[in-house]
Amino acid sequence: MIGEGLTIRGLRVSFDGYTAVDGVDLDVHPGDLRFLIGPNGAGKTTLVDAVTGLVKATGSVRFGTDEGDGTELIGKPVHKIARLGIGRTFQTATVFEELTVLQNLDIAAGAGRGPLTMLRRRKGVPDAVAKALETTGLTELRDRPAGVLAHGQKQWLEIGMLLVQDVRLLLLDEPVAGMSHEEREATGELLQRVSEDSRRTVVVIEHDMDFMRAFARSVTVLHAGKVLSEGTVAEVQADPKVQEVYLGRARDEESTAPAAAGPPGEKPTPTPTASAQEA
Amino acid sequence: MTTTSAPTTTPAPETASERAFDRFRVPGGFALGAVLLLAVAPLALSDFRLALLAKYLCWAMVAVGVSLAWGRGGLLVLGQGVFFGLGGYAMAMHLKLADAADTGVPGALPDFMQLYGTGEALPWWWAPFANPVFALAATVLLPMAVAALLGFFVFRRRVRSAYFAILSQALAAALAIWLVGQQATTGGTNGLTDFQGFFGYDLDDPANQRTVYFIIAVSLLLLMAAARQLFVSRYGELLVAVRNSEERVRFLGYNPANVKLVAYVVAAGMAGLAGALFVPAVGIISPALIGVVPSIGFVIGAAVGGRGSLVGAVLGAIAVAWAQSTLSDAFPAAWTYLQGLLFVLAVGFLPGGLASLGAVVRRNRSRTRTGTRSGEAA
Amino acid sequence: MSGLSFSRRGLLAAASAVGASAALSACGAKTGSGTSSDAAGATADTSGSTVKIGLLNSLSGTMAISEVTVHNALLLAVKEINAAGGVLGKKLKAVSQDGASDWPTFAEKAESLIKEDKVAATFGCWTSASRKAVKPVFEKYKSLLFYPVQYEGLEQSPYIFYIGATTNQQIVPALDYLKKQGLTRLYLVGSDYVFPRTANKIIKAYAKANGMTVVGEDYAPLGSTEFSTIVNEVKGSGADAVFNTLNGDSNVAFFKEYKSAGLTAKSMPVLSVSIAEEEVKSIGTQYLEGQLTAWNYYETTPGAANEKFVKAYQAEYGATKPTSDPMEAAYISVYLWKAMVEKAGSFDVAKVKAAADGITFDAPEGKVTVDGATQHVYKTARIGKIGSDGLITEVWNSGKPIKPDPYLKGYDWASGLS
Amino acid sequence: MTVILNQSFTGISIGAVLLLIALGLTLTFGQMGVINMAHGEFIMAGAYTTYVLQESISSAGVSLLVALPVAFLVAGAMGALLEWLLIRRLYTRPLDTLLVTWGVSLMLQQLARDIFGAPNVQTRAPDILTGNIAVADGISLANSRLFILGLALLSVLALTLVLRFTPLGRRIRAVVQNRDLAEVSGIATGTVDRMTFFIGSGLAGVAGVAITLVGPIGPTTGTNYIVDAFLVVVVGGIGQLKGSVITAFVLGVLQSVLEYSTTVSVAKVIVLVAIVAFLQWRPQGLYTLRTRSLA
Repeated sequence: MIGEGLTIRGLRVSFDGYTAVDGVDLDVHPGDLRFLIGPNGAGKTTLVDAVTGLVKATGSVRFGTDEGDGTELIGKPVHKIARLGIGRTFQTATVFEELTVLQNLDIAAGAGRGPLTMLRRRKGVPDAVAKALETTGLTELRDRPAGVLAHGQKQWLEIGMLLVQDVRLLLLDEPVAGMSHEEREATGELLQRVSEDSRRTVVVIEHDMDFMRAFARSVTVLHAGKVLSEGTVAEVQADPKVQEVYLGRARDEESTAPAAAGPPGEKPTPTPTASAQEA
Repeated sequence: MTTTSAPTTTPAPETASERAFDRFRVPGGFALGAVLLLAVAPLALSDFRLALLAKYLCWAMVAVGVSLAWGRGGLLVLGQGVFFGLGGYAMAMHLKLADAADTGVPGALPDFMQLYGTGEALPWWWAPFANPVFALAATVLLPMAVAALLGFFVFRRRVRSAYFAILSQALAAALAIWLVGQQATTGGTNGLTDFQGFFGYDLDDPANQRTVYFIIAVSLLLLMAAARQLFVSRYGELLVAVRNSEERVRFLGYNPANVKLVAYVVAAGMAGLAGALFVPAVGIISPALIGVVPSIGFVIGAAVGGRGSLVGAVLGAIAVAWAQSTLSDAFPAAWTYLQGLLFVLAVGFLPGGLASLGAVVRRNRSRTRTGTRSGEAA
Repeated sequence: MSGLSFSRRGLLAAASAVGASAALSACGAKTGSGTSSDAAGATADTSGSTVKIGLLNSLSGTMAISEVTVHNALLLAVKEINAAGGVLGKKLKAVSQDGASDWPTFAEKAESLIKEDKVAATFGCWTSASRKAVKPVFEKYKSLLFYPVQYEGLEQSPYIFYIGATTNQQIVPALDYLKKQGLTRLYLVGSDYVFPRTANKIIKAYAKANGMTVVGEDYAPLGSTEFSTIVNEVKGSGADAVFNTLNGDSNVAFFKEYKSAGLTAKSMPVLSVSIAEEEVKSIGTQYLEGQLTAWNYYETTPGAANEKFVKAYQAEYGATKPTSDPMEAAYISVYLWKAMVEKAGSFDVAKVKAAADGITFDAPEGKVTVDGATQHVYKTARIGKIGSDGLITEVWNSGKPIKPDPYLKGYDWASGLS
Repeated sequence: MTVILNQSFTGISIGAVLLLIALGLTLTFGQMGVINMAHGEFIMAGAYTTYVLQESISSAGVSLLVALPVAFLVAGAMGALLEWLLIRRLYTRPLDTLLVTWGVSLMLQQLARDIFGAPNVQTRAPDILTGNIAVADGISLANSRLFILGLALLSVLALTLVLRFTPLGRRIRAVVQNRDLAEVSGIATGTVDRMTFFIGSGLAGVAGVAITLVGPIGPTTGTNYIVDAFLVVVVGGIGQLKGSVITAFVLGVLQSVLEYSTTVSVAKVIVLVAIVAFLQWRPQGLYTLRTRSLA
């Protein structure tokens, strides 16, 4: 079904001879909430980087909407890819710290504005921005500089920025890393709400297996730059290849993972990035 | 890449009461400035002092552009001398040609060309500057075109900000060297000097000198108004966003190169206009105003006064220029130390400049409060 | 919104201001109408028991190296004149302004001296560029400038007295000397600015008329310190001598490179016109011994007047301090002005100018006479050789003071120059 | 043919000076990303060190040799002090560092003026370094330039060895590649920064000693070279010694050939334009450390 959702064929990314993504095929359809999991170094973030034009890649990445056939993304500059309705977040929330929440969202909403609009002062709150404020629950904080927001709120703001962009493909890189339990719940619900719109395709990179099991509609497991397994949460958990990868890893890390014998979802996730971000 | 410049001003929190204050404060301050520049100064100052002020206001005009490009956009524009010089030379070439035409000799060359030139016809690239409209337009458009060209290449390839600063300096050095080398057509180190008239008015007449002052003062006010509009516009917000995180802006579908380019080109145009008005006010334009050192000098005022604050940058530029001309006679050595110290203290320890002193104090007082509040929210 | 109302008000203010300026400019004089000249003249304040004179030198910046020495010489002259009773019974008060090696600053400070301090005359400037920058100011206010440095000629402002040599008192005699020595193939090396370019134009015209050849010509940007290519070219050119118009720091790098290339004063002498005693000290005699210079004065110039000058200067500023041509010219410029004022019996600029012609002074460089028509000075040209002790000793002089000829009108070969 | 050879040799000798003055910057700018405008004043300090030593040691050759290590220590200490006082507070603000160190550079120049006087001072070169060696007919190499070339290559070698094989060098590289990780691994990054700065500035001091053989020694000695030195590192690529080495010689030869065929001024302008064009093609310079830390 080329032309609907994200279609990746034979994607390959290498850095100085090291192949980070090694021939990945992937299809994600609108309305899906796809989780991309895999051990560190599996190529998850690089895959997203390649889709959004941040790193050079070979192969084919197409993204189609209901309005038209998929356009080839490989070779396009970052901002042009973004204008096709593809948005992403980063492991570390990057919002414009010196601007207010409202200003952040307004900028996200305005990529297509003409020069005259740009040179004028913003009047009131655009509808899309008001709606995103509501969806993300940030209405109260809209005049706060984004730099003083709590970690979870920044992630929500980032997602809000993707919403006002009217993004059709959301690529979220570890959105709940470093969040408290309540924040995770709230984020998960937010993601479900967002992906209920059948025009949207959501891809989430995640380490947190509890979070994945609670909210994923489908899962792809990457390992060493290749797709290892794909299916529903239950299917993937039952896949012996997946178990082996995670068991193999767990054996090396016995000290940190005493419950290694269980299925991957029960494995405690040692994520250094997450702990670093809590500061 | 994350931001490379220090956090300077956080945009004013837009609570209702502060907005009302803002509504009063900005036009009020502007009106006060206009009264000071257009009424008080001409009445209170001697012709000589007024002429000096005119010169300082030219620096201030450059500082307005620096405040936009550096203060808002985080682009350290270390080559403003280039644009100041281009504007100045465009104006000076016209005045020289007008003076030559005034001699009544048909086809007369500007005086310095008769001395140092080949004695032949006017170089082709001088000819259009005889037209006042062309020359006036060129004072602003020429610097903008050069900035657009350079900016296009530099920003497009995501050259690191540090490289940009060094390249700007190198460009300033190159232009100065080139101008000095072309003595027959640019006057070399001497620059262009000894102007008789300014669009038909005798520059020796004090009344006309005063008019030049008024033109400069009004231009400065207009530039400040224009810059202020850019600051508060959506573009201004976007510019801060680019400074905060260029990569993030790109993922929102903007091309940050273009965002930066606009600020850079506008700042160049402002420097060009300043250079053009400097010529009738001071009576000279020379390569000495273009090289690396003057180009850094254009930044110091904005740094001291506060790069993120328009008024701070303008007052800083005027204050530094004033200090230089008053202190350097009495204490030439001490002034050099002071100048160095100003850079170290203003940029190193008070990146918001003097304009941020109040805000720094306020922030320190309210830090505990903000801390608790964001804690609650989390 | 406030942004809009703000802009509207800004425009209003601007519009009214433009109206105001238009009204003002209506009163201003048009070019060539001649009405302005009466208004612009400045009057010196000579009413009190002291008279102010302005000293305009770069005390900071790149030119300070040279200009501070001139400043010192000027102060010495003022001190001596005051000790001897002043001028017309009034003591002189020197007001120093720093030109900061920046031409627009020179113009600003000149105006400040004339308008704010109301000085009777101003002494100073070094580079041609600074002189060109202040020239309109002195002409506008009809105030006098005494300029102490050798320069490229082709100038004759009614309000400037040129106390240093013009080209026919330095460059032309130097060429005469080289010709006489049989050094007819010249290589020209200079800094890239007015003086060297004009000097080289003259040299080329002279060479053409006198059977000499210019085998090469190179300019280095001011302050340039990389001379390997130029020296390489000089070496391969087969020239008899180098005519050097480099300025400042560049000389150091040039001569170090010159020696490294194996070129010597014997194999290919260099005749320099911008290297005086002070510069010799900073380049090093190791590199300069035996090379030639062209000036009107050396520290070693014989005569009682010079002995007195050198002694007084070293007593004031230190026994190791050398004296040089520009310093001497600055020193005598104050004395020449004093003589003019005394002859005129007034500080009035017009009267001083009228009294200038024929004023003589027994200067350290020998007798000098003011030429009223050109406002230059008759000076004796002297070619010197740099010794191992850092002093320059005269090897040739023009025998008598040469009449100044800034436009080289008395030289047939120079007819096409200006 | 002679001309081409001659200009190539001249170019190499220009390149040797460029390399030596840029070498310290490959550490402080290249490795640490600090734009230190006062680097030129460390060169000046090295030159004045030579002058001061010559006042007390009469033999020009001995004093020059003694000056090399002493200038390294003097300039290095100045650099370490500057790092400790100012630069370490500004690591997250590279552009501000540029302006702050420019201010420092102004003050150091004035300090030199106050101590040594505004005029240039002179040093004597040992006789052996004022001569030249004839390579072929009409082609000769100045001994001073050969000395500088040797000194530059020796310094490159020493720096490479230090970075590769000493514990300090390993720490420096560790901090450059991943500051956080280095810190977590127990490396005192503050001390390493100071040491890096010490070595980088010290190399500027050594360059200052060499400069006395070819150029003037005065308060503005450093500023004459600083922009050129930065351009070498920019074109060579951040963090790569070999990039700077190649660039210095290429720029030297380019400059020399252009000077020969045009004028010095035009040559300078063309070289600068060429650099801008080159950075279009390779914005990261000739060689670059590839990392994926883009976001």
